[in-house]
Amino acid sequence: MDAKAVPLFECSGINKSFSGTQVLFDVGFAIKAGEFLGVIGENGSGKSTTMNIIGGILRPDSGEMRLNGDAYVPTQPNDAMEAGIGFIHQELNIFGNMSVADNMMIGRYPRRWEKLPFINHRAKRLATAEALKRVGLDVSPDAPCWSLAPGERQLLEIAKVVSQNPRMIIFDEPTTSLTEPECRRLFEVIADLQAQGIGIVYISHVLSDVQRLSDRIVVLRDGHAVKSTATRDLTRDGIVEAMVGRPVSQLYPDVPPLGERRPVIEVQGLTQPRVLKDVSFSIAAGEVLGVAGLMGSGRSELARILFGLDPHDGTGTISYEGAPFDPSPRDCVSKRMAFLTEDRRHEGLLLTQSLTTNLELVHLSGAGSGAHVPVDRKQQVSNAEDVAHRLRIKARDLVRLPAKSLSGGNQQKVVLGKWLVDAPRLFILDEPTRGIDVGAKEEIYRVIAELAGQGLAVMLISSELEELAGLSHRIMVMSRGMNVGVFERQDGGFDRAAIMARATAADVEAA
Amino acid sequence: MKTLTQRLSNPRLLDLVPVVLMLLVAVFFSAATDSFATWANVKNILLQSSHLAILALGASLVLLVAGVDLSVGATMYVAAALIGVFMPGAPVLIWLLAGCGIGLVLGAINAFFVVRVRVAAFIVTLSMLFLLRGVGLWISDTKMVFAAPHLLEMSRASFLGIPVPILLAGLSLVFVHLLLSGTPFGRSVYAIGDDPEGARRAGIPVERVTFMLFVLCGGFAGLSGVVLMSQIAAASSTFGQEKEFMAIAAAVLGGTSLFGGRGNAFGPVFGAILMQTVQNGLVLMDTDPYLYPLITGAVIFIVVLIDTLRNQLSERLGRSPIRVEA
Amino acid sequence: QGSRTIAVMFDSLQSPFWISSFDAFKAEIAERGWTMLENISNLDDSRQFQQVQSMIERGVDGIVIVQTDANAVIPAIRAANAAGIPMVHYNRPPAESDAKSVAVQADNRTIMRDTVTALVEEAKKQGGKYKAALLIGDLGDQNAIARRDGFFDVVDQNTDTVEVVARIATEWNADVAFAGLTNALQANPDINFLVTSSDFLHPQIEQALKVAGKWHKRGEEGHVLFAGFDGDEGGYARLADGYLDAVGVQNVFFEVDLTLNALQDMWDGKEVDDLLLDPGFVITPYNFEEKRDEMWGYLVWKSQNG
Amino acid sequence: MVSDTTVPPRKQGYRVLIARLLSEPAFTVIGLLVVYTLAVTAAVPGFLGAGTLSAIFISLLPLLIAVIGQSFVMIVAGIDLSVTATMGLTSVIAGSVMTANGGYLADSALAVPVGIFCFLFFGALVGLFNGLCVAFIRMPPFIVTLATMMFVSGAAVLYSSWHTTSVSIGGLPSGFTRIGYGTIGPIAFALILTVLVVVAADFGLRRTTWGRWLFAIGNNPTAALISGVPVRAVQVSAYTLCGTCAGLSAMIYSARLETGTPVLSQNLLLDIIGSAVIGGVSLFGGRGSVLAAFLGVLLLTVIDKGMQFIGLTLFVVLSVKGAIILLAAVLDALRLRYAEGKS
Ligand SMILES: Nc1ncnc2c1ncn2[C@@H]1O[C@H](COP(=O)(O)OP(=O)(O)OP(=O)(O)O)[C@@H](O)[C@H]1O
Ligand SMILES: Nc1ncnc2c1ncn2[C@@H]1O[C@H](COP(=O)(O)OP(=O)(O)OP(=O)(O)O)[C@@H](O)[C@H]1O
Ligand SMILES: [Mg+2]
Ligand SMILES: [Mg+2]
Repeated sequence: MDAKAVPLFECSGINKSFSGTQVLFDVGFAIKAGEFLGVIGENGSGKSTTMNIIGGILRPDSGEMRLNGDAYVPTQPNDAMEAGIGFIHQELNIFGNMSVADNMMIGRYPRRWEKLPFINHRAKRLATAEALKRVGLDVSPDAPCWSLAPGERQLLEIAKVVSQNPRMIIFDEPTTSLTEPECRRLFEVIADLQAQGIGIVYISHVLSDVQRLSDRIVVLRDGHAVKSTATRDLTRDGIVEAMVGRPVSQLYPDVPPLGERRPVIEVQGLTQPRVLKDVSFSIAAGEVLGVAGLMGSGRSELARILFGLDPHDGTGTISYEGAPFDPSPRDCVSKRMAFLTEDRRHEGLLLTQSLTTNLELVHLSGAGSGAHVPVDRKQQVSNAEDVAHRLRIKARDLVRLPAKSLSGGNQQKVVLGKWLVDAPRLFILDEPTRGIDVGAKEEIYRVIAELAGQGLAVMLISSELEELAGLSHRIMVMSRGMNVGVFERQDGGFDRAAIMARATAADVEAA
Repeated sequence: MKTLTQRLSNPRLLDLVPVVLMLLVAVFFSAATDSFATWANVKNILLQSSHLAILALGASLVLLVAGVDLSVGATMYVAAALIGVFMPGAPVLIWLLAGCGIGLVLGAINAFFVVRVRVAAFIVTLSMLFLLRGVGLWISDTKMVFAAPHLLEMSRASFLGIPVPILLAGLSLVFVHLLLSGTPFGRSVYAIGDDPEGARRAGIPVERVTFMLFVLCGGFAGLSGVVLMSQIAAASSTFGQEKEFMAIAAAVLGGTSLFGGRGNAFGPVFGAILMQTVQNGLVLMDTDPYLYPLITGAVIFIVVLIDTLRNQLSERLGRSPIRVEA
Repeated sequence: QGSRTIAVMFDSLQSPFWISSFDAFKAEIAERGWTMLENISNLDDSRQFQQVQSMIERGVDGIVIVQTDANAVIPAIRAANAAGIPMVHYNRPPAESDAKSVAVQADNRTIMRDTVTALVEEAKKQGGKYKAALLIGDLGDQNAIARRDGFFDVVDQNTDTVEVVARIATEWNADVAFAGLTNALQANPDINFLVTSSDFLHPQIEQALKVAGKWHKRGEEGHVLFAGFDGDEGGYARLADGYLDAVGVQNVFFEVDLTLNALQDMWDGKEVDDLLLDPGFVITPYNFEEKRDEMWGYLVWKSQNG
Repeated sequence: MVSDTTVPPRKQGYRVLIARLLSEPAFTVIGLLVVYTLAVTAAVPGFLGAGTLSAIFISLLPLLIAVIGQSFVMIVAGIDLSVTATMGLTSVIAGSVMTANGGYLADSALAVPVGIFCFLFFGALVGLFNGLCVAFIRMPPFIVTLATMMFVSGAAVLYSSWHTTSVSIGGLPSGFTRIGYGTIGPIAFALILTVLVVVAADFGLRRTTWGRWLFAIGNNPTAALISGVPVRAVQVSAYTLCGTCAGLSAMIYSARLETGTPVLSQNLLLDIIGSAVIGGVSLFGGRGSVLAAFLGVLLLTVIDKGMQFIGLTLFVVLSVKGAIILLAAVLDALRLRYAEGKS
């Protein structure tokens, strides 16, 4: 047989159940050396589960896998790595308490002496620096990882896998915490890898990326591989329909026109040493203010200060609904401010609690609530059902299932949902659609637009310019902790090139 | 060039705070009594803290993966009682090895339940605390078990000019330090402590490493039991009681986190010495014995208070700033 | 007489004194053909009270108790009174109350006073000024408190001979005692007058004195005047070897006999005094020969050493 | 017995029932209780009598109160090692107020009310201190309360040494000691008190917003903070309540012993934490209930009582106790695994 005909990797008939519920049904696909295979599907359709099986983290109930034609049965993550399959996980594997070099080399330290288990720290640092250079990440090998920004962590993780010279690499939503320039850098790296004959499995909810880069696309729906086709034979609408099971013609809803400007929040000259400098803006009722900027431009910090999560001991004033306001999370909640955090696992969810418990929390802490107030269980369950229905949260049981059993996208909907039980007046959304499928994205966009239409003020932080442009009335650009410009919607759109230029310009100047 | 304030706000500088504290305590006692700041007394403090230092080193290994071992005190007792009853005449080296060995076995029992059966470490070691104390009483028939004369001589002897108990504590320190900072095993301990799930995904044999840590903790407890017995000549029915809390306190005083992932080999030794220094100073000053627990409690409180504030500060300073000023 | 069941309730078996007492009870009760149920409260007042209740529910015929606390034992006595079960306190009397029970006691304070007096007299005989250290027991234990007070009763009267430079809290804990004494010897290398509140600390004291180079027999240069309390086998051995100068002895066998006789008398309906005293005695090298047969530690020592 | 083949639906129902039982955390503890009780009864037939059972029940009340207090703290992912020290401190302070032997309020009508107030107040005070340190300074609870334990227990011994030449303070007024075993009508006073605590705690935990907040904080303090939960205040409340419960528990113990003593239940710490954990209160926060506390306390008390009944030697008592706690934990781990595999 011709060696070329044997695929680099191939799996077929993979079934997997979690405590009685089947989530994968006869999943199979193949990938050739140097091929870029896009894997897409709704949240919870089984993408990560499939990849976890390939990566040796989960065992399939049945099914077989072949690597270069040989049977491949990984029983632990190391087996996958040794067989040449690299895996960049959806949830990052960065240990914040260790240095960059330790994170990079853990599990395969260079030894000082052949026979003795002692680490050669010098070789470790050198190898790390080498690997970092390959992905263009400019941090010291000795830097502690807790000081890295999310994007830097993601790049570190990629550098780690790439440096192990695998034959195939699985990327599970690698761009969720990367900004444009970093994404471009990543794609260059991937192209480079492809050219070396490495197979790429790439999971993403950013369909445009997948469409642009992939050779072939596998679509998963409810645990079935419903499509596996060459990319050039697919249209965007076709992909979306295969994924969601219905056509999604218009991703972004119409932006409702703004009536009379009644500011909900006004920020004047907000300055916080080392974080923010002289930031002023206001958001009116019914307005969506997009906030654009590069990683580390201070957008999240701004949001956290507005919500009282980070200290504000600098200068500047915040006024909310006409009155000066010194924010603390509790005040914010009782004044109907809402905040969707960037980091849902660590700051958003009660992972081991039920969805109802998660969804009722804000309501129980909001205005008119106190420690002594009895909880009306029935009311809470019906509220939760309401929200779950509105956001189309896919869950078998709202009362008993813990939040951690949901897929990433559905988890995000739960975090969003808890703020919707009581109608908020100002909603700060920090990367609300990170890691969320198109179907769900469309739903979240619809909800945002709907709420804005009802007079909610929205501050939307996003690294997807597309998204900002589709939803915002105005876009504020931030750079190095400053507001470097506000763009108005004109003729139904924004000048994206100008926004990008403004966001990067200050950095270039500084450099 | 860095400005002065930048240099001063270097978080690494803050790591010296515990040392400064120790110095303050030392300066206070030196001023208060003549006999504190003597070479003999320093040796004395080190001698008295050696068993606790060894114990705390073991305890901190387990703390590093967010575990806990409450059975170390009872392990000390069982090790001391077993050897004292069944092989009192054995040579010193055998005493030490047997102490370690018994500890390792008991540690392995803990490890089995924690890792294989997956029962919370707190509850496994809590029940082992009762169980082992019972076993120790059974072995010794509740009587005092005496250390053989040659063991006592060992505790008074020196090797290369270093008293043997201090030497043993020092060797333990070197061993743990090399293990934690110099070996892949040690580095994986930190990864597990930070995020066990992530460590598993990263291909670290989480179970095996955790198992080994509990075993090692037991081994250090056994060694500590022999060292203490060699110093105080006998093991009564309360031998090692409440040492588990002392060991954890020493580890935490030295900056080991109870939530895993943070700490090093020097911390627990430092903590043990600090605690012993306070006790020593109080006796030297002939303080009213009623005040001992009050002062010890207060000192632990203050050290932890300062350590907590220091951590918060260093976290704030260490967070890489957004470069507002270009 | 029919077989009797007796509950023997100790609060701990921390020192040889208690272990020997416990063993003596076991032996003596078996001798008399009775049955013994044992309960040890581990120094926990509430648990001891529950244990007494359990024993009452079990329907024992008599209770021997070493209470942790003189006041806290009173409800237990009342409960025993209510159930008509006689109760005898071994070695420690309860606090005063309307509850009826019998106590067997060695007068700790007096015995300690006599012991320290003997030591002070020895000091005066040898002349010079003395620097004293006292190893105090657990500050939560009434016997320890009584012995401490007995010590100070004497030294406070003899300040011209003895100056107390160290009070070492031992918490009845061997390693605390060892460290404390070592530290005290560090601070005051000239300590030459030492009293321990219990003989069970002798191994630690010997070790600490050896480390400090002060372990010398009577009559040798640098001998530390040294008194113990309890009269256990360790105390006997060191007295015999010439390291100790005085030991306050409580008489275990005598007290055990007193206790069980009291129970028997109460069953027989005889009147028994509320307080049965073990006068105790002080043994010194001067009365060693005549007194040692009364010292329980000697008997234990003899049985252990052939 | 009906054979399986004739009535398959019954068998189905039976299976479901077993699965249900196994998914219930109380299952292991209750199972062990039954087995242990039968075993002791086989050795000492009198054990299963109504007298013993009611004695067990009455004797576990103060422990239960202390464990409920500890549960609050454990639910917010904390731990309070200072409870027993607090119990000793409140006991001597209240004792020094009430005692007829030279108490501050000896023979005054105010003695008992003020004494009771002292139990609650100083209990709450120590709890408050712990809570403030944990919530506001963010010190690790384990070590803060360890330091508090040392300090407070030392202070208790010192304080009582000022008031008595012996160790403890006796001569407490009968109006107070009645709390221990007195009755109101046919019902023990301590029982009424405990039931009140149990009902209030259960209502608080399961039915009020405060209860939800506790669990939320135990699960994820940051998420709770962002959701508007007054995290610090709730943490402080948990510790303060724990201290108050310790005071209350000390009150019953002291009344029963008719004594104010600094070492009151000093060896009970591991029993308190152990009961909570055995019952199913998680050490890592976010899980716990009054029922769990009760079951844990019941198991430990019955174990103790059984061994007292048989009159076993100390080392057997300790070993058996350790072994049973371990067994309970192991069975529970196996049960969980089995239940997870089945559902
Ligand atoms: N450990 C687990 N236990 C139980 N159910 C699980 C587990 N892991 C995943 N699932 C379920 O399996 C299904 C597939 O999840 P998976 O994480 O593979 O989805 P996904 O396609 O990666 O979604 P997303 O795009 O949100 O990451 C979901 O319904 C999820 O709830
Ligand atoms: N280039 C950088 N230099 C220094 N620190 C940075 C840098 N980028 C990010 N950080 C740190 O990482 C964290 C993330 O920054 P922040 O979240 O405010 O940025 P952002 O504009 O919201 O971008 P994003 O949310 O996309 O990461 C901050 O704590 C910041 O201190
Ligand atoms: Mg996924
Ligand atoms: Mg951000």
